[in-house]
Amino acid sequence: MITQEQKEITKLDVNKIRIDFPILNTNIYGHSLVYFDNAATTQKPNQVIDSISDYYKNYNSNVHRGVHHLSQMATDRFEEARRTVRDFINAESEKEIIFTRGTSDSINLIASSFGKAFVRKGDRVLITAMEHHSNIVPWQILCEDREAQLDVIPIDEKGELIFEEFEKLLDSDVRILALPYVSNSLGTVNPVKKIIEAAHSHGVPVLLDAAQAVQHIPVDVKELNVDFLAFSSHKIYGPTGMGILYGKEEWLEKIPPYQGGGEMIHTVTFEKTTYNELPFKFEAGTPNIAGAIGLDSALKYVTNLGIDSIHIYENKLYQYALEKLSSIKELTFIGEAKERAGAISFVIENTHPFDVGEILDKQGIAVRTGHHCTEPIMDQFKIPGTIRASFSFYNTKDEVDRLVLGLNRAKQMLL
Amino acid sequence: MITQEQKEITKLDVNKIRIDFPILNTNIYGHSLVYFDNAATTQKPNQVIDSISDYYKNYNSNVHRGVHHLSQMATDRFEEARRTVRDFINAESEKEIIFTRGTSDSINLIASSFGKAFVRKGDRVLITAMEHHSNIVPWQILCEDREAQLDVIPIDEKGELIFEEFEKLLDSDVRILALPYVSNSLGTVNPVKKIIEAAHSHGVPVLLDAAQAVQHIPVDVKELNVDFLAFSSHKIYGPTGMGILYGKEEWLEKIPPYQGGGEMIHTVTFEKTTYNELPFKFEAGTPNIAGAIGLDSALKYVTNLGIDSIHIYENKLYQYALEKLSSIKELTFIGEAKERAGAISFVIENTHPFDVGEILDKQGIAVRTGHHCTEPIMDQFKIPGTIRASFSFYNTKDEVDRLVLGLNRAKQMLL
Amino acid sequence: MTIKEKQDEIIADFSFFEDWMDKYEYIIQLGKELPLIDEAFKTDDKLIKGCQSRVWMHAEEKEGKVLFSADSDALITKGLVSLVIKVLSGHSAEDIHNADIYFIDQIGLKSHLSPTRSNGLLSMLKQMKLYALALKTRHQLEK
Amino acid sequence: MTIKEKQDEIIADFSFFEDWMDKYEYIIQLGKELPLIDEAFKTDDKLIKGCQSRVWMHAEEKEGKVLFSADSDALITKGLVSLVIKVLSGHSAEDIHNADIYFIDQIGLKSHLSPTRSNGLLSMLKQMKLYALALKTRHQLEK
Ligand SMILES: Cc1ncc(COP(=O)(O)O)c(C=O)c1O
Ligand SMILES: Cc1ncc(COP(=O)(O)O)c(C=O)c1O
Repeated sequence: MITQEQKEITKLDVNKIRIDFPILNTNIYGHSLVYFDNAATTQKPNQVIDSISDYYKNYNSNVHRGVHHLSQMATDRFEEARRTVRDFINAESEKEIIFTRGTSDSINLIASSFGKAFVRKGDRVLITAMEHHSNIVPWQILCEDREAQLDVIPIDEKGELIFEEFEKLLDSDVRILALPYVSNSLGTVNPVKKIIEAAHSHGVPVLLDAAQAVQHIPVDVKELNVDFLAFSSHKIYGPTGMGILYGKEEWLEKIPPYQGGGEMIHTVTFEKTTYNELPFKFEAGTPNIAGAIGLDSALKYVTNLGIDSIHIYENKLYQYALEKLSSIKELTFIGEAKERAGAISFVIENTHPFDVGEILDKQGIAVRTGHHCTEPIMDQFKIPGTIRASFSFYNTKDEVDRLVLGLNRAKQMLL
Repeated sequence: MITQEQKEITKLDVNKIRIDFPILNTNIYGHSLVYFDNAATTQKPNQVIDSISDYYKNYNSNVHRGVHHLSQMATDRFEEARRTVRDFINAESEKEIIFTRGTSDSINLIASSFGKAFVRKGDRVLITAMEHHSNIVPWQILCEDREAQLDVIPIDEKGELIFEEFEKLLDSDVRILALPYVSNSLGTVNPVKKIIEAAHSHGVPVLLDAAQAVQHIPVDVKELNVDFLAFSSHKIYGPTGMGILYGKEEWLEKIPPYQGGGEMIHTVTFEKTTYNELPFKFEAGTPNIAGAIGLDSALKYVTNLGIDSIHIYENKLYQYALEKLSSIKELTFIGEAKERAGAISFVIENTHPFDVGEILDKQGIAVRTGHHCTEPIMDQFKIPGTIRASFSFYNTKDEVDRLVLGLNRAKQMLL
Repeated sequence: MTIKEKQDEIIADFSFFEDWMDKYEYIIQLGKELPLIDEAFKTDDKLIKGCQSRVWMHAEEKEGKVLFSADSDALITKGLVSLVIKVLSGHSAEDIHNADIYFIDQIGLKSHLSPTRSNGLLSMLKQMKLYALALKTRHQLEK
Repeated sequence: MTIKEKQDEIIADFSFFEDWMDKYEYIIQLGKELPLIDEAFKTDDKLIKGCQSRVWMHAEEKEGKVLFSADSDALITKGLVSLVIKVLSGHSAEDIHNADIYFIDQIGLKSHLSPTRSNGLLSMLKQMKLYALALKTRHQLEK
């Protein structure tokens, strides 16, 4: 139920917003760009682009330990970014915010360091059948190294987790559960609060892959009571090469460092090295300073629009797209979970997704086709891939209409 | 011996070059900035800054596997960057160029993956007494995991490797030798060609930490016959969050992947995952696309000036600085190797480096003070740290004179 | 027609089309017309790697000429395969191996295909030339 | 003088200086004047973490007043320590614990110290307040 107040805040002025994103004016083969590949990466507002240039033009310097003014400025802004992230996900402390290269890097960090500390021969690690490869392969590598077992919570034909099966898999041999908040290929929003509670009741910590969540729905790590959470800057309007790992302080204290190098040490001798305190213990080497500063601007941009407003606006657009796409009778949705966000996947009878994607491209419409790094889902649905349209707050109903027109044209040509 | 031709190419027009670097116009406490902290990170020319903005404004998109035009453009430019790196260090093939987050990330990758494949209980790993922490800690972690032994090649009081000691340490238990091309705190340029030959004659592969080399001297991996080489974009005029790992194809084929995720796989099922070919096998997750594009511009900028010309110009400036600094009688150089580049470290009798650095800063002069992430060197020289001035081709003799003036002022205040 | 003449013909054909949609219509039409490969040949060892879509290709030699046939699960890919087969099929192994293939660049296909697709096209070409090379070498050995 | 008054005095002192070099001259002067800590107290457990330079601090209580003494291997650090000691030393544990320390910000020191230095200063302050808190708690328990 949407209250009056919520109705007010849904009034995002999309035309005004679009001015902030220079790339949206691009022409592709003579058509104005319709960018529906937001789940792969989002576009960047001028605010983000300018903050990066500003950094390089005015106060570029290596951070921490510097004695000079530029280093001070860079350090201040870099650490401000950490506090911005802390506030954005409502973490308890900035010690819980680790800067990484991206979601994949964050997950690898946990798989490796948590694995080293807690996963032993015969233990089990739980993931779901709707993972992105980035939340499969690190655990496979861990389980192979440790002779542990990787178990998979199945999904039903709608693309929802089968909760009863999950509960059956939960027992005292499970060391950690890793799952996506929102699926990147099906759009499924998992009932993570309930899942985390169930896992915790068996003493199992949970890592949330929030790569497709933070840009669409409000995420509050305290309310979720989640143990680890990972996301990528480039999917939430920030720069590439930058990611976040949130971890509860008590967990981060318990697990060993991941990489070795500058920054993450306290003292080094050849005999014995002691590690720095959180969050630096997990940040080896010169960090992506411009990346942090750009992410800071991106999160401020999103906060300024209001993540609630974004959620409401995008949800409306999502429903509109579902309705319009349904008018194409050869179209089958892949993923029909009750709660969905971000991406819509579908196939068109007797056509190959790749062909459809290419013809859409020639009409200026950017979608993604293929397995979306979720091959096991494609295997389950017995398809080579899907066409995926994924949305942002800068997309419009007109653009959805152009997608539907484009699909009809593709159908005409291919069938 | 400098030939006539070399004399010609030394004529870098530093005034023209400085226009490319907007930050060099900054005022610090009313003084124009003298930036002598180049070993920590270099400043960026407009060419680099603009290429990043241009990417985000005109063709930002996730790379590889995309069916649409923007993705094509981004992929082309991203892979062009890889070829630029290949040519810059004269690698055989772009398969040998792995994009990482920085030197530390590159070294960690090798310590972990090479370690997994080749380092067993009782084996030995060789490093030197002049390592940056980033080339110590990853090997310590590896050796602890594998119950291997870390051996250290000592240096003499001039800051040069003791070759005879190195030869004594070389035997068939050594699995790998890791060492810096140029020391970041002493400026020592190691005779790496000779060292690599000696190591190879015992069948020991070599990793070169070239973080302080590639921006100062021509580096040719084929001529060096080096097995692995690591460097950071941000130290060679490129963006932060970006690094390079070069590895001989035969070695990279032999070692397992490091991180798991998107990009680095060929096919994924829950039972069995097969890995992508080189270089993608080592690149998990969305890469730092803007980082690669910025690095591409940076290397083109450096190539355009000519790395030989840079080397000659910087060397002149280095010698000038040595001479001028020698005029301060309370000053002692730390590191007096015959061959040096990049950084000059020193201490001033009865003053703390930290105090000197702070007073220089107030005069607009940025140097670094402390242990420069090389604590073992400080322990060997029994000092708490040094003052380090490190140079770039955009620095001038006038700036060196300002440093000397600034040091004299600091001396006055502190003594 | 020589390989060169065939390429020039395709280039001429494509120059008639004003926009990319028309070019694609044409490519798709070619795809629909491509004689299907014998189902017996649609095996994994005939599969060409490097495509989002799958391509099977079979080659055989008859009376000194190499004949290619192919199929794909995607129609545009099939059309592209068809173009390449048009150009190369029916020539001697020697000619195929030495052929300079320029029509893809000239009709602007390369820069307008998705990277995956153009990689696929390139690996297909490579495969065909490799096959020709293998035949050529065998002929030389037999001499 | 109260802690507040002492801070205001320092702020007034600093307002005379036109540029940062003069401020530093003054801080260094203070450093040179700081009464040295008893060598016996320069032990690892008196060492304060978080500095590029090292700071040893000793505290004791006399007649209801907390007295701090300190030393550092760096002169500017010593000067800064001296400022903080000037402000806090000689007050009751209660007052020290409750004190609002604003002079560092007001004289612009915080934004002009290198991050390492200002972190060092902050951890020093924290240490002093912690010591005061410990004393205060002991007093309350003794009551
Ligand atoms: C010799 C050397 N190695 C490694 C590094 C680490 O580089 P990064 O911090 O970019 O990972 C540095 C940089 O300080 C260095 O000077
Ligand atoms: C659900 C999910 N997890 C993880 C990732 C990996 O993110 P990155 O490529 O930024 O590391 C993605 C991005 O494609 C994703 O959608």
